[in-house]
Amino acid sequence: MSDFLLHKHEHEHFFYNNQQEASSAKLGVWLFLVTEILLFSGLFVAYTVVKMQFPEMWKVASAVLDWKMGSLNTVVLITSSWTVALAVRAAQTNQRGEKNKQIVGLLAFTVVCAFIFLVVKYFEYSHKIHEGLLWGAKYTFPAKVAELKEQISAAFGASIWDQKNVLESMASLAKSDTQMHLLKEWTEFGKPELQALLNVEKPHLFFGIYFLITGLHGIHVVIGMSLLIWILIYSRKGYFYKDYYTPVELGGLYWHLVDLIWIYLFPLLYLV
Amino acid sequence: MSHHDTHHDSHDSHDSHGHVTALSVYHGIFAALLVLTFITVAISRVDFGAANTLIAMFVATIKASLVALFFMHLLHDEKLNVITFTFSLLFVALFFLFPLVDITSRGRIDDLTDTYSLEKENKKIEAHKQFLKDNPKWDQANKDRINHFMGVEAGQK
Amino acid sequence: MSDTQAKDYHLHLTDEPDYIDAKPGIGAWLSTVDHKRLGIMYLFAVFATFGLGGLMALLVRLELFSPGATIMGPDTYNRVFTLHGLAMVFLFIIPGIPAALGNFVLPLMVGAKDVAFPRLNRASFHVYLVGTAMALYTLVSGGVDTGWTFYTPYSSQSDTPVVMMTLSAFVLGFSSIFTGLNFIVTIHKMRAPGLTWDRLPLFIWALYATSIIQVMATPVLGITLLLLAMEKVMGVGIFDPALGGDPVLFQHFFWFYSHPAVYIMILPGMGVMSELVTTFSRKKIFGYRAVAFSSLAIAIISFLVWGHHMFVSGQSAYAGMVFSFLTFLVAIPSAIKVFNWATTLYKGSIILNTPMLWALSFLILFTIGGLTGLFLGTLGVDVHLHDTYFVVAHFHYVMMGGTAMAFFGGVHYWWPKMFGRMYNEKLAQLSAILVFIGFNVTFLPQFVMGSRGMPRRYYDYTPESGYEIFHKISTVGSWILLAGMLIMLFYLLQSLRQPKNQRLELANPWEARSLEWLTVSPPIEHNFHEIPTVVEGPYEFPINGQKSEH
Amino acid sequence: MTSTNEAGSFWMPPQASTVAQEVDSLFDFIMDLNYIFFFLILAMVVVFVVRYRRTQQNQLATSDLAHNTFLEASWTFGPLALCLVMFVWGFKLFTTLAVAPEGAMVVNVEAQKWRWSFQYEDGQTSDELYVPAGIPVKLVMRSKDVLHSFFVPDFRVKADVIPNRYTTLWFEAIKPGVHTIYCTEYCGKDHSQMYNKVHVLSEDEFKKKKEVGFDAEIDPVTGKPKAKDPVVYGKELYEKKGCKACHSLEAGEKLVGPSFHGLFGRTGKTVAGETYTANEEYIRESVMTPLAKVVEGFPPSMPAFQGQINDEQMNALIAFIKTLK
Repeated sequence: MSDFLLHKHEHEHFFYNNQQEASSAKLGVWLFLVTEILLFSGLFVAYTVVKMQFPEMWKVASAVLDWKMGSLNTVVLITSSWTVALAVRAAQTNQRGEKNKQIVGLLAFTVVCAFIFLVVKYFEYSHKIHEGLLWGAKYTFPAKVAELKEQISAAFGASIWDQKNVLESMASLAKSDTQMHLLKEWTEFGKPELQALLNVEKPHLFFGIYFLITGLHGIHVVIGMSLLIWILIYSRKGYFYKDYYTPVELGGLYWHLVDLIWIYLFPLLYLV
Repeated sequence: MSHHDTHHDSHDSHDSHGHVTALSVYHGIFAALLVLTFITVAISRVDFGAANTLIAMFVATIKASLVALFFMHLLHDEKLNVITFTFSLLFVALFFLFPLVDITSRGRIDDLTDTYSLEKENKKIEAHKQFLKDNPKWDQANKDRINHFMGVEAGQK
Repeated sequence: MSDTQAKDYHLHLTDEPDYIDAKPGIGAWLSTVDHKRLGIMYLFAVFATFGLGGLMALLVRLELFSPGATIMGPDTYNRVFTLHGLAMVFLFIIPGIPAALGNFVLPLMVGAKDVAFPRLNRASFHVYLVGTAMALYTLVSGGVDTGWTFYTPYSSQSDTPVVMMTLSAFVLGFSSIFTGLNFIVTIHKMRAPGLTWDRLPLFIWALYATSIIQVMATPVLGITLLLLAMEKVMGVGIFDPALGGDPVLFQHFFWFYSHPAVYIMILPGMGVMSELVTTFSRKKIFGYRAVAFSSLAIAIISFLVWGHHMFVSGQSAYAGMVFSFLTFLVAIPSAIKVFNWATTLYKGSIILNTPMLWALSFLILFTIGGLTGLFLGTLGVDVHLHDTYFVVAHFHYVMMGGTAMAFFGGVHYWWPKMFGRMYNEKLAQLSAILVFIGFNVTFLPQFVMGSRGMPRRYYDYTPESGYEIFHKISTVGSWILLAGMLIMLFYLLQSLRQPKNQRLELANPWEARSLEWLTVSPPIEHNFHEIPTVVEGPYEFPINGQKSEH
Repeated sequence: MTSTNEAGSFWMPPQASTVAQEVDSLFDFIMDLNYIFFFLILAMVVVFVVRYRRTQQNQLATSDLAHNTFLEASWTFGPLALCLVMFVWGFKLFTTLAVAPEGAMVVNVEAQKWRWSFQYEDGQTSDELYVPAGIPVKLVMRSKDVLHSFFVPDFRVKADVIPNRYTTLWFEAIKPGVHTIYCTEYCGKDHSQMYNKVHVLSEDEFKKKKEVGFDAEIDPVTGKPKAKDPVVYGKELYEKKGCKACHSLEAGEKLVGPSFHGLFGRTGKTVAGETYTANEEYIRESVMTPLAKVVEGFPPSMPAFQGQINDEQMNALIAFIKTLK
């Protein structure tokens, strides 16, 4: 009789044994992962086609993304993938529930990583939204720049644009709050990589695809999180041990897939 | 495949199911993934032109395979799961292949026939350019629609 | 040996209630995880949607009876033919055989107590209901006018509830994926002892191939429809030329699913066909492996040919060439099957009852459908025939002449197994013959007017065009079809109102030899008292003369 | 349907272009294969069913034949070979259809809901297509809104017409006559009304027609262009030029744009806030450059007709609108 919490697992009546049940469940989940892969492949094809049709635009637009944030998120996801793998192993080797705590701990850490990932994404998104770097009709960046330029001309005098280094001269002149505000805005909007967007065709297509892919991936992160939390709750009650850890294993598989997709997304969007 | 007994599957799974990977392996893979991530970022700072994407994809694929083989246990898993996974990649490949064949070879029917010549290609392009010059209004309707859509007033570009 | 197997079910007869009586009450049915009950509910659902799609078809035919406005205006007409397509494709044919008949017989055929994931199976049905509800909602809220293909940019400009409809199809896709996933796992993991791959009934092989397509292709439909919805809601513009997008890319996305999807529709029909032909000629199938593997071959090749829907769409001539070539390859496995079925009849003991009549009409109509496909796979000729009534006739011969005939054949074949009741044979044969005649009268003329240039999806045609006579004949044919269908509806309902038959008599009315007949009819809740052990193939009928060894 | 002499075959419409012949011979080849294989299968079914039909109870099959390598091989590789023939033949034909001969006469085709308009090398436009017989004609096609597809059954040619891209097809009409043009890519409400005519004229007929203008009606007596009653002509344009797609003639009925009924002389506000009076000048401007004055409550979705409507036509339209009170 174990001194830890442990629930013995009974296989469903229509299976011969735990064995058959477990391996069926696993095949089922692998087939599900296959559907996920094909779901994303659609967006990757769209990515490739648009990139081929507007290579110049693509260079310029993708330069706007912040590769530091991308790398950070990559590291975060890889770490979470590692910890979840360890969690599965802990469940595999959980004899009498003595490893329940370890499983819970590792899963909790994974969930935290997932959360960090989302926070970073939130910051990236909010920048894009502020700068109007969005899809289709919502791509208001040019309008925003034009408006900002007018305000600056009004506040600093049109001559400001003739200066060699606009920002410096603005900084030297800036006094009133509005001027300070405009200075802050222009340091963001005036970035060369952003300004470059004004000279290329249809950059909204890039941001459309960026938001579609990362958005869909983000949704999967959220789903994975909730899945892991659910498993976490049950492992606290000691449901998973060496003879029955299917849910942990399958939850892990799903999470690894989320990681797998990001491994491709990161270089495709941020680096090349 | 055909002489293959039901319980074969479950036997097969038996070995796999029990299999426990050593901790050191997990840690090793984790380290490797971090290193590879660093490498991709580092390489991307250098410009290899067209090769950029290929290199990045190559590294990404190594990382992906590490995750799939070790973290997802495919290395010791039932053959069937491995097949299922690889199968999906095959179909993804098909999905890429055909649209790209189309996109990359559009409007080049002529070189399927002996009548193809570079001059003719250029002439055609010139003709279309000329045509557009002669008929500025030809594009107007569409431009207007886009401008309206993009929230830009008609006229100003 | 075979005889003991045939007798087994006598031993299993008990007073244990069958799956219908086991748990009474609507609630019990809606919340059931029993594959048999889910199959039955699917069966009634697809009958209903077939009725809906059929009604739309009748309206279309009636409108085209004579030139000018006959019963409706162009806007209504466009919505009606769109709904006809959507209902028939997504609500009837795709779930038709796999989800209704497959759900019921697959676990029985492999000697399992249920599918691998019964709850997922229930989810599949509930999701199907949700998707259907959404589709009906779009119907009452004015209907969609894009055609079932949702081609951009028309669909992204149309002000009809396209988003709701695409989401509905998206949801239905999930139901289809769940079923396919369930079947693959069940076939791999839950076969009865001794039921090796080369002893699997060919219906199972067909369902296996179908499931592969469902799992591999449906997600792409999902993403396509999502992108389309995004196109409308957010104006992303990947498919909208006005925003630099590429409408032809949408067609690639759409057909990557929708071409394999036509094999999701026909493969299970081919499976049913193999069961019927063998059972009712009391004979082993000719070339078991050829038929089994041709199903797999079709499943794979079906992913390589979608571009033949796009020969004149502005896709590159290279792509056209490749796709045309691969299209001809996919024709071969189907041809093999047809020849095998025909040869199976040779020296059989052929029983011409209702299921066999359906099977034979399948054989003839599918042959016509398949052969006329050759015109459309041939680049030079397709240019002329593309988007004409010739295409319409072709795919109706395959989809309705093929799948629907097999579906009805299967329904009549497994009806006693499902309900323990037999239908009125005379009426049944009458309806089968009427449908066969009506079908040909409806669709043969469409070949002619098509090759003469009548474009499809036309609300109207001019009297001078000379198409009127063909439209008239075709419309009359649709009425004959209707008559046949109504008769079927009548005698099937009538048979349900009879008291349940002595279960023993009907356990195996056709003396078929696959596992589903080794239990009582209707089966008990857990299918078998003890899982049978399989010792031979599914078509080992006793023969007159000595057995040849293989 | 057509005024050429050949009535066409049972299956096919008349052959009015040089390629029609070739297309039909391949069509007939495949049709013959169809007959052969269909009747082969039919014969097998009928013969076996009649011959081996069960006559008394519990009659058993007399063979469990399940293999015959020769048969299976022949019905695998036989059809395969035939398929390859069809593929190669079909592809050769396809290249012929796709590549216009050197020096073909180019006509620009523009499709929009729900009409075709044609522009010739001399810049002149017409509502129906006029081509000379015996000279290859290459159509460079372009759509203004959604997908359309240009189809002339008698010529056996078809190609989709796509926005923001050119697609082309070519044909060489054999002899003078009139043939129907269909739109075969579903494009909405009047998809089925989007048919048009291609007039094949002898070479000098074509030259003459070109001089007087393709759209001008010739007075049979004087042989000179007829002067048209502007109101009638205006109504004709209202239908031909596609105005009717968005502008109703019923009082107050709003399709996309305003109804023409009682339009003339109306006053109102534009989105820019300025007031307008619907006089001749205003109507002209709204047709030529619609986005200059967009009226409140209406989408700025009207295409610009600058360069597609000449003064005479403009006047006719205005005259027509004036009558709608």
